[in-house]
Amino acid sequence: MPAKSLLQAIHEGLAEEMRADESVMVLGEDVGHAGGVFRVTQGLQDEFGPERVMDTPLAESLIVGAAIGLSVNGMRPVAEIQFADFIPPAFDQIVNEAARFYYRSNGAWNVPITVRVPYGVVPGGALYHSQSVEAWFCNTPGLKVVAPSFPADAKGMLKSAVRDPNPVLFFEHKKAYRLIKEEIPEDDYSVPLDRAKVHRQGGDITVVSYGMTLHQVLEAAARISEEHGVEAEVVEPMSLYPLDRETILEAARKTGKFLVVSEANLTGSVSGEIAALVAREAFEWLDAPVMRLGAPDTPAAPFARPMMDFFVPSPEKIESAMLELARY
Amino acid sequence: MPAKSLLQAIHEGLAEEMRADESVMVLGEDVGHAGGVFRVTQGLQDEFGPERVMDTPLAESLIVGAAIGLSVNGMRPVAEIQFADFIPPAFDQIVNEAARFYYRSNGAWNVPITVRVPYGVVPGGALYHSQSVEAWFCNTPGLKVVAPSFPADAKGMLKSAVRDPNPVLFFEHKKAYRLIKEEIPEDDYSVPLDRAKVHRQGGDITVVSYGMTLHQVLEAAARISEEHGVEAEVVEPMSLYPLDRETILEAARKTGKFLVVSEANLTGSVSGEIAALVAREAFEWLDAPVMRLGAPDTPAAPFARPMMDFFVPSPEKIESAMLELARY
Amino acid sequence: MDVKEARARHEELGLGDDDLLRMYETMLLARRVDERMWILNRQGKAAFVISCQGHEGVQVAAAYNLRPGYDYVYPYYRDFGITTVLGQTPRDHFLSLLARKEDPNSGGRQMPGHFSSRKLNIVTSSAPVGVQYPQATGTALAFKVRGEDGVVLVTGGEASTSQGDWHEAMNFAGIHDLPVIFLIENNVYAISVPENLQVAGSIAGRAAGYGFPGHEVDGNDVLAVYETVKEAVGRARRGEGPTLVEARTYRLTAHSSDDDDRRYRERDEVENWRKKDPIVRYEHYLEEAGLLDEETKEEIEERVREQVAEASDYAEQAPLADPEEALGRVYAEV
Amino acid sequence: MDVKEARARHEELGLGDDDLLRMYETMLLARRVDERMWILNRQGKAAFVISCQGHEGVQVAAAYNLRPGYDYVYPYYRDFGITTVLGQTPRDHFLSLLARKEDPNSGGRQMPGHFSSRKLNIVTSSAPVGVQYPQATGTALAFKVRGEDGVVLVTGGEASTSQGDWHEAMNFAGIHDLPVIFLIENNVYAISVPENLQVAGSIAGRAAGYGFPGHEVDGNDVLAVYETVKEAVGRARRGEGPTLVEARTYRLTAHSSDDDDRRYRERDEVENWRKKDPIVRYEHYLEEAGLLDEETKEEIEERVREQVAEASDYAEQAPLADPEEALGRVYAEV
Ligand SMILES: Cc1ncc(C[n+]2csc(CCOP(=O)(O)OP(=O)(O)O)c2C)c(N)n1
Ligand SMILES: Cc1ncc(C[n+]2csc(CCOP(=O)(O)OP(=O)(O)O)c2C)c(N)n1
Ligand SMILES: [Mg+2]
Ligand SMILES: [Mg+2]
Repeated sequence: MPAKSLLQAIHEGLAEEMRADESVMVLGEDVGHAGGVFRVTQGLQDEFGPERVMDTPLAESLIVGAAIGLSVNGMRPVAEIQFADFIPPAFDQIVNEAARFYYRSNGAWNVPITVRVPYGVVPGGALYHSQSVEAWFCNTPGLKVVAPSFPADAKGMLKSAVRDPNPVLFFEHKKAYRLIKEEIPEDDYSVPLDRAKVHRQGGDITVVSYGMTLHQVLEAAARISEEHGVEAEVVEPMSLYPLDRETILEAARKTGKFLVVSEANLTGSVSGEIAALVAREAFEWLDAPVMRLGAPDTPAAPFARPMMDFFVPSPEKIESAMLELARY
Repeated sequence: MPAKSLLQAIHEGLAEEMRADESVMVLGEDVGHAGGVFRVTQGLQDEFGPERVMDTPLAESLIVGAAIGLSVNGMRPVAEIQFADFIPPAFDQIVNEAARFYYRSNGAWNVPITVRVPYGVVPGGALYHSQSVEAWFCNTPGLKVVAPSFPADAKGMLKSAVRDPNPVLFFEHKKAYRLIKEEIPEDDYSVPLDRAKVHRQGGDITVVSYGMTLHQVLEAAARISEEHGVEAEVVEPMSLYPLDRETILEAARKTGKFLVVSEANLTGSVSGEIAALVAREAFEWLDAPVMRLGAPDTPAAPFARPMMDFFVPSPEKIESAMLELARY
Repeated sequence: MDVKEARARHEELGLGDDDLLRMYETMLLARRVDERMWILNRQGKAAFVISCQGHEGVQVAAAYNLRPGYDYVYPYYRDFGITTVLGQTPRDHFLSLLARKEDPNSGGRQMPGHFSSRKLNIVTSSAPVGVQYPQATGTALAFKVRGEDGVVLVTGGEASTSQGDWHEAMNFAGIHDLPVIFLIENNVYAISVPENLQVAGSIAGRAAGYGFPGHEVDGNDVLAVYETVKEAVGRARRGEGPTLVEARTYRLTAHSSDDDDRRYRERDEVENWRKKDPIVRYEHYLEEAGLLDEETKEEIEERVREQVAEASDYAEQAPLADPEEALGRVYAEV
Repeated sequence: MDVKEARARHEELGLGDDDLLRMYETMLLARRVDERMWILNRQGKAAFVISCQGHEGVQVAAAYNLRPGYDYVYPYYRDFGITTVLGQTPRDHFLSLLARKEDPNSGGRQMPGHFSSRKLNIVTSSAPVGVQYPQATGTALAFKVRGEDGVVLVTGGEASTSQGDWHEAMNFAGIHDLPVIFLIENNVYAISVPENLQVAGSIAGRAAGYGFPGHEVDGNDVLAVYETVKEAVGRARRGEGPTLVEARTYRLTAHSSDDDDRRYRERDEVENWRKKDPIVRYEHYLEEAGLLDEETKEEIEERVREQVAEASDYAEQAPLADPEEALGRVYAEV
């Protein structure tokens, strides 16, 4: 099995679903001939033609709205939002429309669409090519919000998302695209959308994280194991909405010490919901306050590198938060 | 001092600010001659003319966008979104634009706008005239989000919002509009935007709530005091973003038992952030898990009355959650 | 006009006598259902009414061009006439009005006027104004991608054209020659806001900017609407692209049962438009064409009355939606 | 064309010789700043470049009609020409490019091309395409409400017209006859997406649907742009309402330093457009009008070169933004 990047994994997942099912389509800005600004859809238009891989006008509400309309007429569209920062124009179509078709029609109309959303801080991205916007969508019943962080999971979950009868927001960390690689099974597999994953077993502290910070948490976990003998249980939520509460709670109860790390602005982030869940349901097991680490409550990663580095939760900050928790 | 309703209080606050400052304007759908669908702006167009009280086209992004543009050119616009449920088209202008002007221009351009947002469940409102959407905006640094629940506070905070140099989202519970009345000071007063309020002192449990549920919490607090001898400390956040952390934490530490009640879909609501804060910063004082009560994670209040009643946190559910916490 | 002259008009359009009478009966049915809704509202039985009154001509004439269950329709909240042509019954409407468990639109979850029928390809609609337009283009694109000759009818009030979604959809439809008909029911008001504060220039006139035809038509002239939409549907079915139709009409009631239109409309204005009532005007045509006399009229009226009474009674007796149903059907099962 | 004939054109427009040369020098300055930005990028000193190359004619000619610091401008990320006319210096641009603390646009927070100057009434701009249009109408409305004769210039690429915000703003401007000029710099591509997949019909042609004038103009013809925008600004100042100007031009570079335009553009096409370079074309005009000879040209070029070199050096030496500044200025103080 050759090692593949997150980007390649998602590309393959898409291509395979399109080969397997004629109704699967891709639409978005620059996704066609150019293959997307990140090249996730590269080659797909050549293989499937300009109708199944369609460059849309620059209009996010249209992209998601049209995807909804395609899906009610037999298609399985995968829409791309070029950068998470540009999803707000589509907000209405996502939260008021896609998420509510099934409920409001008493189960008559469902909306099997996938919306791919590259997010997260990259150097040079600045205020509008960096945001972690997932919390906006995690108070909306009817929607599924997933954010896999490893290539194999991402491929498997993308396939599940395409096949799922509900609208799925699929968050992809841009910095992980080419940085994170792993071996990917060759066969046609899928990964469920509703299962959190325990990446590392440990008895001292539990850390929940996703996106680039998950990778840093895993590195820090290895370091503090070696250097300080602290063993961290590391859990990736995989789905941010709904949450796999049981897996998260089990890990929290196991160690009694709990930390959530994400790259989003801390206040009002998904970390708050996870922390509240643990504070409620694992209270009797807790030996320390439920802790959180995130970006400060300032708009987003600035352009200037020193400011950007100051803004994101750094490996150092992550490690010291983990040690602080262990020592509590 | 005559008793005034929440609606009257907000109306008066608006009218007084317009009289005091020529740059204050009102814009929105049906706010002019018709005085708004709830009649909050009734009479204002007669007094201030059609340019300062302007009926806009049906276009929420335009309403907020134009308000931003007015504000950078010397005006102090108060925009009305007819129902909270229809704020999504304006999402981009609020979170990506208004909230970021100041930061992104390194302090050169600020956006002194107020956006009034009637929200919450009312009988007959159904899925699209009922939502509690505040959580969408509580992960956005640069924005102020307030939700006063009593007439006098609402009037005073509206004035502060109009005078504030930052964008303020001002949530008004529609069901409270005519239902909630109290005496209002006659003089020109204002209420700060960043102070939570302790409505009731008590040593047994702390309950944080806002909107219609706050009124129900206060009634329940009186009942359980009388019937069960349980004394609740009741805190209204007033500002949902940023939070007045100190006041909330003080109350949490005082009783060691903490409950947040709101009408929003529970998962991902502002209650999660408040609970996470308390779980983190009042851990050593806690005698019970941090509890939350909200609406179930289904889209919004349905039209059929039995379903609606089942959906909203009822006075009975609120009372029993408070007793459960007291008895923990 | 003599009978022959009168008949020439609909015969040219390919409409038979029975078509004409069916359209008439459907218009009347929509009107009577609507009137009954207001009675139920005044009796305290219906929490909310939103009306089609005044729009019946546009709606019935437009929908009469469709193939129900094959073409897709994205109606808006006034389209009782459209959904009735497609096959929704008065019973359906009253079940929805009274939020009964059997409500075919939403099982009591949504306000009346938020139509839905999987069988009839009436796509579930909602309250946020304008969202239907991008969706309709997507549905039309699916037809095009698969090479099918289905068309999509999407409707809205004149204020819905103020939303960005309308424009994004017009542009997309124009770029790809999508088989979609944008039907704007321009009734001069958006709740209280008059057209001159809502629409710059002309709605119909905007289509040219997107490279496809736009027509303004008298929405109270049933045959004129039929003709315009027929042409548009034909164009779409032949793969020639979208059409915008702006039908000018008037809302004869308040915006909804929550509204008091005396705040913003002169009674004179309303009375003037009442004289142009599309149903009355159509009756004149039918009379002139020799298709309607007092007797037939009474017969039809009687049939409609009975249907409405039966449907209303049925709905009143029907069980309410169950409380726990509030929790059901949030996610479709995998 | 003899000299006299040539001169007639700009004299009719009320432009003096010094105006013409000032415009020329500003165009050249914008171009040379831009070229230098790419060099700094290739040297690894600038993380990101976005270009005005090809657009200088439109930008400088349009902005030359404004009163800096009185009128308001909502530029988009390519508008180095516009902001330079208004008074931003090469130093400002390089400080922003290199994310220096002194960056006047954002203090190093935003990407280059996200202009802002309170003094020059350049309203802070951002990346989400299209958001500037509703804002611009609000700013124009403020002028109207106060009875002032200020105007607002708002710009964007052709793809920005695909966003709903553009339409909502056009409609609002049309309803209230707002003093706003919508200037669309149509360079045929939105990153890789060509105009035919972006724009149905014609952008300029859409203004009529909103009841105000729309002009298509050759964006590489400096005087044509100047003339069209002059008329638009005059209209706006006199309270006669908005104008839409679609200036057709071409992007001579890749979309940005992150883009490789060979993926989607034929080299031939680019080379063809290079021949229509607005600066070269304008030079010809100036030569014909007897305003530019080799010597003057060399003089101007030299002055520009020096300015660019000085500014670039200055910015390179200037201190970076401080890390902790990431936390500052989130809220304005009460
Ligand atoms: C996005 C949005 N904003 C506001 C409303 C509230 N609202 C409901 S109908 C309406 C007026 C619509 O007018 P028009 O489109 O002309 O249709 P009409 O009711 O006249 O048929 C308004 C403002 C809404 N439903 N959705
Ligand atoms: C809302 C939004 N969606 C997507 C993008 C990404 N993006 C930046 S520029 C651009 C193309 C813009 O094309 P055009 O408006 O023609 O301007 P040009 O760059 O050609 O001058 C895109 C898709 C964005 N910035 N904002
Ligand atoms: Mg209307
Ligand atoms: Mg372009």
